[in-house]
Formats: sequence, C-alpha cells, structure tokens
Amino acid sequence: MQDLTDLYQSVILDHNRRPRNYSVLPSANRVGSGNNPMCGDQITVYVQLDGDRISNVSFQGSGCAISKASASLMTVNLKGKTIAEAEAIYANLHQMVTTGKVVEDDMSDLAALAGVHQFPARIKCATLGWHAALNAAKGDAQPATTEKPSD
Amino acid sequence: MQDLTDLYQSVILDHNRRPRNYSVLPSANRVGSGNNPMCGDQITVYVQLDGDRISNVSFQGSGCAISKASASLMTVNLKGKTIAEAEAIYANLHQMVTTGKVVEDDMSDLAALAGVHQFPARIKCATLGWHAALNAAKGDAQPATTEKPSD
Amino acid sequence: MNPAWQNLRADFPILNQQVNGQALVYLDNAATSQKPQCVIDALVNYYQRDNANVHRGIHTLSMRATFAYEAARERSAKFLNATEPGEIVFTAGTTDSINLVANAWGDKNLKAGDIILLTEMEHHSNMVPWQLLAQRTGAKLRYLPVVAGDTGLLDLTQLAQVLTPEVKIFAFTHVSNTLGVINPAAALCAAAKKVGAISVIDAAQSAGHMPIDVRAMDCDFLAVSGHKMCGPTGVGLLYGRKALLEAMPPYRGGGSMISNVEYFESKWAPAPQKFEAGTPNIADVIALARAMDYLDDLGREAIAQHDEKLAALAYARLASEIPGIRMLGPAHHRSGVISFDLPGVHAHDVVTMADQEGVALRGGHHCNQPLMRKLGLSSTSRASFYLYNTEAEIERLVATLQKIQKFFAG
Amino acid sequence: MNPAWQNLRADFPILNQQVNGQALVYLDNAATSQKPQCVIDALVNYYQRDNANVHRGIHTLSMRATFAYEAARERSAKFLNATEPGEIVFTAGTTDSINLVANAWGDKNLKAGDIILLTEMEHHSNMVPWQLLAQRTGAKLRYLPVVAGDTGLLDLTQLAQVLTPEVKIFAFTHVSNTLGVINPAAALCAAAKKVGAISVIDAAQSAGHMPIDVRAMDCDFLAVSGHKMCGPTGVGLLYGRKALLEAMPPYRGGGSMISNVEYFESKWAPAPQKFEAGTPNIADVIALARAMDYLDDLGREAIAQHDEKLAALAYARLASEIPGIRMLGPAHHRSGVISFDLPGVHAHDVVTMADQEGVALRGGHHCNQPLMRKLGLSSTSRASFYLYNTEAEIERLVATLQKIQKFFAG
Ligand SMILES: Cc1ncc(COP(=O)(O)O)c(C=O)c1O
Ligand SMILES: Cc1ncc(COP(=O)(O)O)c(C=O)c1O
Repeated sequence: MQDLTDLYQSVILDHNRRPRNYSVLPSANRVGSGNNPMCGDQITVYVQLDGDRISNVSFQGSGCAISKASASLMTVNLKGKTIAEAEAIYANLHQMVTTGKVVEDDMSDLAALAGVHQFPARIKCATLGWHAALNAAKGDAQPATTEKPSD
Repeated sequence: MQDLTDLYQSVILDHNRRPRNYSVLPSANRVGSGNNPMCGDQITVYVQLDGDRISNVSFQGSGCAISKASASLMTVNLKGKTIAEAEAIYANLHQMVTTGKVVEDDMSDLAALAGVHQFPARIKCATLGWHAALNAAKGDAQPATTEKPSD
Repeated sequence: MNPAWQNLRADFPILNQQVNGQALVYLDNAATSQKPQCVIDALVNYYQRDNANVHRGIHTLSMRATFAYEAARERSAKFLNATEPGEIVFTAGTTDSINLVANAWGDKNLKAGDIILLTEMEHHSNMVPWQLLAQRTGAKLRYLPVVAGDTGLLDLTQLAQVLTPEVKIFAFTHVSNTLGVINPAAALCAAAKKVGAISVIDAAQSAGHMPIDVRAMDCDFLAVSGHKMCGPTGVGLLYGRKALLEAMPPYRGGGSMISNVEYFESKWAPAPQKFEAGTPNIADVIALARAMDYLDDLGREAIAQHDEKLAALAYARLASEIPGIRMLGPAHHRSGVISFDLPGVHAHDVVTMADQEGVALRGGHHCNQPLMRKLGLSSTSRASFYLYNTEAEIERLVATLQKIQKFFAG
Repeated sequence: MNPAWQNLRADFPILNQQVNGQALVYLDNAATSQKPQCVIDALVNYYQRDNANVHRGIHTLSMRATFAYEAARERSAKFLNATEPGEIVFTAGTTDSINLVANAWGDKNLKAGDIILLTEMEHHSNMVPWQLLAQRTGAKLRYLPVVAGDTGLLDLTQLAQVLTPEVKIFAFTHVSNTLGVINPAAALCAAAKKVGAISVIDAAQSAGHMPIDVRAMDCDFLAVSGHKMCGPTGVGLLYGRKALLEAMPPYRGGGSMISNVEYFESKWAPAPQKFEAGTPNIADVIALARAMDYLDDLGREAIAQHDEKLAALAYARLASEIPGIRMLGPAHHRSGVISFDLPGVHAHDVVTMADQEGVALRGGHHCNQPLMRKLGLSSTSRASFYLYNTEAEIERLVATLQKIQKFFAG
C-alpha cells in the first residue's frame, strides 16, 4: 500500500478522525447540503455570512475519509474569507485535485489533498463539502450534487 | 441463376402471371384477409361456405410471385373441399414448404412450391393466402398475419 | 487522396465473403451498415481488459470503464458539434431516442388542441411514437406533404400553411430511408422556432453519412442509431438542447438516474444521467465512439460525396439500362439510397433473385407504409450505398437486374 | 467433476491481468460479470460474417441474422423454461424490462386506490418505475418489510397483512444485490395469485446464478440483465406470460412492432414483436444466447453451489477474522453477495484501498438507499462472487481487509 499514503496523508487521516467544526452552527444564516448519489454520502454545511464575508462555517454528515477531511479542511480555510476569496481558494483546490498541480505555494494544509488526483473516482469526494459551502454562501438554493457535469 | 428455377418453377411463374380465381366472389359468405407487415403484401380471400364445404373461393391483392402463385394454387386446390380436407391439404403443404418433404404423392401442382423451403424468408409468402382462406372458412375474425409465431 | 480511403474495404472483414457462390455485394446499408475491424476490436478490448459497471465503482476496472464511457459522450458531442457532453443521452437507437422525446418532453408539454407536425416521408419510428403521444394527450397529427410525382421532395410551398402556432413539435427526417431525399434541416428548424415549436430531427440515415452540426441546424433534438454508422447494434444517442433536457421529467426509472431515493418518492439526477436508467450499454457506447473516429478519419464530407456519386451513377444507369423501371427519389442532390420498382416483378422476387447473385438488396415498404400507399406501391426494391461500395458493384447491380428482368419476361 | 469447470478461469481473458501490481481479484460480480471468450467470439463472428438487419430482409446475411436472433429467443425460452419463445421480449436489461411492465401493463390496469406491493430490499430499478407508475395512476405503494436485525430476510409473517385484495402488482427481487438474501419466489407468486395480483420478479441477480423455471415459480413477469450473467452489456429480456403480453398495449412505438401503419393510426404486431420497436440489439442478443450455453454447460445448479460455498466461507472468515466487522445478510442459504461494514472505515476508503491490492470491491448504497437508511448505514462494502472466483481469492480478501483495518487504526 505504497501509493495510499499519497492519498491518505496523515493530515487527512487526522481530519477524518477528528473533523474540525463538526457541529451545527447556531449563528448560521445559510445552510447548504451536498450529496453524492453514487455512494450515499451526505453533508450539511452551516455558514454564517456577514455581508460577503464567511464569518463562521461548520459541517455535519456522513462520508468517506476524503470527503470528511476535505470538508473539515474547508471549514478551517474558509472561515473569515470573503466569498471571492473562498472561490479563489476553491479554484486552486479544484485544479490541484484534478491535475495534481499545486497552483499556489501557499495551499498550506490543503496540499494534503493533492494525492486525490491519482484517484479520479475520489475527486468528487474531495469537492463535495466545498460545493455545498460555496452554494450556501452564494445563496444558491440547489443542493450540491456531485452529479453536475463540472465538479 | 441455377437454384432459382427450383423456386420459380414454370407452374409458379404461370400462376403469378395469370392467377386463377383472381376476382371478388359475389356469392362469398366469408371474407378473410392476410397481410405480411414486413413487406406490405396484402391479400383478400373470398369464400363461399356451404355447410362445412368450400364451394367456391377466390382472392385479390398484391404480393410477390410466390404469394400470388400460392394463393392462386390454393383456390384451385380448395374448391369443393370440406374444411377438414382443406386443413389436411394445408398441413401437407406447410410441411413441404418448411422441410422440402413432399408428404403425399398426390400433391399434384402444389409440388411446385417445394422449392420454397430453400428460401426460409419466403415461406411466409407461400402460406399467406392459405392462412387467410382457412381463417375465413373457420370463421376466425382475426386477419391472418405472417407475424404469428407459427406459420 | 486521404490515405484512410485506400484499402478501405479491407477494414471490413465481412465484405470478403462469397454469397451463393458470388462475391458479396452489400447494398443494404440503409438497413444497417457493416463494421470496420477497429470497432470490433474496441468491443473485444473492452471485454478482455476493462469490463466493469460504470459510475458507481471506484476500483480500477470501473474507473477505466467509466472514463471510456464518459469519453464517448464527449466524442459524441464533438461528432455533432453539441455545446457540451451533457447534451448527449445514450439510448438503444433512433427509435428509442424518439420515444424518449415523445414521452419525456411530449407528455409534459402537450395538451388537447396542440399539433404535432410530421412529414409524409417519415419512417414508422418517427411516426408511431407521435401517434401514441397524440392518443395520450389529445394532441393531433398533421403532415407536411411530399410533392406529387416520384422525386419525393417535401412540398415546401405548403410549409407556412401547416406550420401554424398550434404546432408544438415538428419532427422530420433529415434523410429519407426510402427516397434518398435530403431535407433542408436548418431551414425547417428555423421555421419551427418561429412558431414556437420544438424541432426533432431523425438523423438515422444522415449521422454516419454527412457532417452534422446541431448548432448550425439549431435543432432541439436529434436522434441517431449507431448500427447505421459503422457502430454496433443496440446503441444510439439523443442530442437534446441542454435547457430542454434539464426541464424534462425522466423517461425510465431505475438505478443511476436518481439523486435520492426514498420508499415513496425520489429525486432525479441532472441530465443526461436522468435519462440513462440502469446499467448502460457500456461496451457498445465505447465502440460507437470508435466508429465516430473511423468516420472522421475518412471525413464525413468525403463520405457524403462518395455516396452521392454512387447514387447518381446508379440512378442514371438503372434509369437508362433497365427498360420500364420506375425510379423513386430525386436524380441528384441525394443520399446513397435508391428505391425503384421493376414492373411485373415484385420487390421480394427481385431481392431473392439478386441474392442468388450475391447482391444484397432490400425489398418492402421500408417502414414507410403510408408513403408507399401514397406512391401507389406496396413495396419497392432498394439499393443503398456506403463508404465501402464501388462503381464495380453498381456494374454488378445493373447486370443482376437485367438478368432478373429477363428471367421474368422469359 | 464436470470438465467445463476445469481451467474455467482461462475462459475469461480479463481475469489474467495485474491491477496496481497485483493479480486482479474481481469481486464485483453483482455489478457486472466478466465475459468468457466464447461470448466475445460470438460478437466477433456475428460482425465479421453475418451482420445485417433482421426481420425485414430476405437476402442471405439478413436471413442468417434473423435466424440467429430468433434462435436466441428460443434459447432464452428454454433457459427460463418458458412455455414458448413468444413469451420472451428482448430489452436493454432488467431496468428496461421492469419499466416495460410498469408502463405497458401498469398504465392500462392500474387506477387510484390500487396498491403496488414491493419489498424493502428492492433495487432502485424495481422501485422507481413503480413510483412513477403510482404518480401517473394514483395507485399507492406498499412495502413488505425486512425483519429487524442484519439478516435482511423478508418478514413473511407480515405477508398476509400487506398482500390484500387491493394489491394489483407484487414486484420483488429474487436475490438481493446488497444482502445476498434469496427470496422464496414461488411462494410469493402463489400468494400474489391468490389475491389476484400479478407477480413481477427482478431476476437480475439470480438468472445467471441458479436454475430459473418460470413455470415452476408460476410468475407473471420476470426481468433479466445479460451483463450480469456472462453476456454483453446493453441487452436483457423480459419473460411475460403469453396471455398478459397479448393483452398489453405497446411500450415504445416504431418500426417492426406494427402490423399496419397509416398516417393517423396504426395496428400492432402480436407479442413479442409488439414490444420490440426499432432495430433490436441483434449482436448482443445472439451473444447472450451463447452465454446461456456457457452457463448451462457448467450447470446452473453447480454455479449456485459454488457461489454459496464461497459466500459461506467468506462470511465465516470475515466475521471471525476482522474484529468489529458488521456482516449483513444471512450466514447461510444465500447467494454469492456479501455486504459488510468495517467500523471507522468508510466503504469508499475500503474500496480504494482494496483496489491498491488488486481486489475489486464495490462500496456505496448499491442502489438500495432506503434499505441502507433502514439499516442505519449510508453505505456498505460489498464482495460478490461468481463462477470463476476461488477460495484463494477469499484469502486475498481477508488479508486485504486486515491490512486496511491496520492502516486506519494506525
Ligand atoms: C437486484 C437488481 N435489480 C435490478 C438491477 C438493474 O439491472 P440493470 O442495471 O442491468 O438494468 C440490478 C443491477 O444493477 C440488481 O442488482
Ligand atoms: C429514417 C429512419 N428513421 C428511423 C429509423 C429507426 O432506426 P432504428 O431501427 O435504429 O431505431 C430508421 C432505420 O430503420 C430510419 O431509416
């Protein structure tokens, strides 16, 4: 199981075991949900939006190590960001998990998700929580689903 | 075109060119119709039934040489026969066109249809008029169609 | 000359055989085309290396199968110049595609008093689904006529009269499988749009024979069969404008077309998955994409020219060398489908006799019963050409028909 | 031992490959089975020698194709012990077959107040078509429950309570694709008959795995997928009792399912042609018949015993050697489908990790979302066995799961 440590880096295993901000957020004024109909993964994201800034964000749900860890990392990385900043971070993350290329030097702990690109079937796991969060923040009422043609 | 003379014997060509009893039968008390949905062939058979005897029979329609000649031969062979006799003749004919075996020595001019068995796609042509006639005689209201599982 | 055209007949193993002691001349391409070895190989490779169920799997074989399946969707979108792969729904063929539109779009959008406009030259597969839809909804059918005579062209002078605002659907064939007529698809779609009708193109006879550009034609739906364009049997596709597909309810229910299922109700996946219930025809979809590569290597413009050249030659030779023959369809600007009536010899007899000479023709109503009746015929004989046919084969066709005529006159 | 069983793995070229540096262990047979070379050869032979459209053609290739296609219908009738070939309708698979019944039989015979009875273990493909039918007709769904706990057996003590005279359709799976449960099909059909309901059996997971006798089961309809029983993708069949098929309106409209078409109305061909609109999946139907030969050469009773032996062994070993594992389905008298939950490791992670070891498993809801919820799970990992799997492969499975557990505990 050599390559698996590319995918399941210690950061991932850690966030999977102890997901951060894994709770309902009482101050949330936006709620988003995402599901992966192919595997049954389900996620709910709570966003407290002040103006265009994500003051706070949390999540709950069931999913694999990748989706849980990625959602957990999402909450840590998006807290305090404006929607525009959040979208930029997601754009980099998306490129990283689809191509393996780390675009920004400064991806910090998100770089742990770079190994996902070697496992194409798992890319959707890594993006599920982000979709849900961005949809909620942008006020898109549609639940995120990994079935959209674009991830 | 060697084998074709097996199929298109002179008897067939003759009945095709000058079909016998090719007319509406004013005295008919039974009318039957048959069609081959795969090729568009259409036939109408007029039967004058007296008791259980086919006193007279005629036909009209459009079809290939085989179906026309076979229907023409049918009128000649069934005229004056009881339904039971007609069914027996048809049973022999059916066996002949499907297997090539002439069951009765006494198939007379019908033996000209023996070559049909070498052309499986044409068996339905050879039986269309017979179906329609027997259906009419037996009072079966359904139009004959070659699409029935049995010919 | 494009090198792909050299030795092209060798790509089709089936052509290299004798039928009734004669080299096979396959002229039944409008019914189904033959398959190049690369398409057969695509099936073999898939089953020998990659076979697995798609979408739901994350093991290696399943990822390979899924990747190849979705790549075929991209290939198909490119083949038709669709805006995106999501506009391609894989189906079992043209008939299935048209039924999908009639059911999923039709049942939702049609009501009593609405009109479904067809043309008099439609194949049963582009007629019966609309008859069934009309029965279900109370909508009515109407037909754009074919001009009198034997050219079989649409009577466009009547278009304005039949394409009224009550028309909600205008479904027509791109190329007639009986007459070889090529209809002006873009103009018909534009006319439909003007009255607010959706356009549905039956491209069964055109997709493998000429360039198809759904954006240039500006159609709403377009139906294709794989088996008529060098692909396998049992697979085809439906192009649908994205916004229409998204607004449509599903067609069949089952696995893969859902986003959430509960015991008493379900939610659907977005298009195109919404329309692909159950395990799809994975192998044949992948092989169909290979057929598209094959056709584009030859060039569809070149194929169209080849077809038209053979058809024009055959039309001219039959008309002049077979006394009394009745030729159907136009003499020029046509597809490679030639229908004719040999007076005194029924089409069935023509086909059986031609087969004895190794020449494969088709005889019958060609799933065009009402048109046949209009032409005063119960059947025709049909020779239909494709990329591997040759002028020498037309020679064989002419000689065979002459022999048949002689036999029946004899 | 039946000689067909010797060297059987060599019949499946795909099995002879490495995945991620390890010999492939394919345990995803409930999703789709692999294909023996003879089935692949049947496709190649058809396309290289006989390919032509069926039914409407009378040239040599068309006669060969038609003969082989109809012979496949006879073969299928024999495979299921149907009374006659006319009871076999070729479809695109189980999902398509069930939709056919829901549409053609259901829309005609159901009305508001009627009940459609299903079981809680149905695959989405045997649930969603009935939900759609219920929406169209106003009929209501009802479920025969699965007993509490993890065996997944149907709670037959509740049968009398749910199978009331308002039930018009009782549709149930023969074998669960998630739990491996084998349901008592004949008894359920008899119970349905007693209240005047028709019985519809989803045989996707059973047809290639055990003897099927529709007359002994006395069912009204039975749906089969080819791809799960050594056949190609994109083909399947529906068995239907003759009298029911004859009384049903058509499903899809198009060529070949008609007896007469006019511009404004049409008449249908008799069953089974009435239900086979358009060019059928000729090559895959013919190859499916070859798969039936292959299975019967091995013996379906022997295949069932082989599956059950492997499943019992795998169940016992996993239960005893993987600490904390939650095993689903019964321990004995089951099919070759094993589902389990490894606490603390999500099924997706199990499958990805197993794939690194060359072991192909499936993880997810297996198109059984409502059942998963009832079991308090969002997904399970699944290993499913077929005729070519071996005890040595179970060894690999156990070792792999132990490794995974260690990795995640570490
Ligand atoms: C029990 C059961 N029913 C129905 C289906 C659907 O079969 P298909 O996808 O071949 O239509 C499957 C397989 O996916 C199944 O396992
Ligand atoms: C013009 C036309 N439309 C539709 C069809 C139906 O196609 P398929 O039988 O592949 O569904 C055909 C071919 O048979 C055709 O020629």
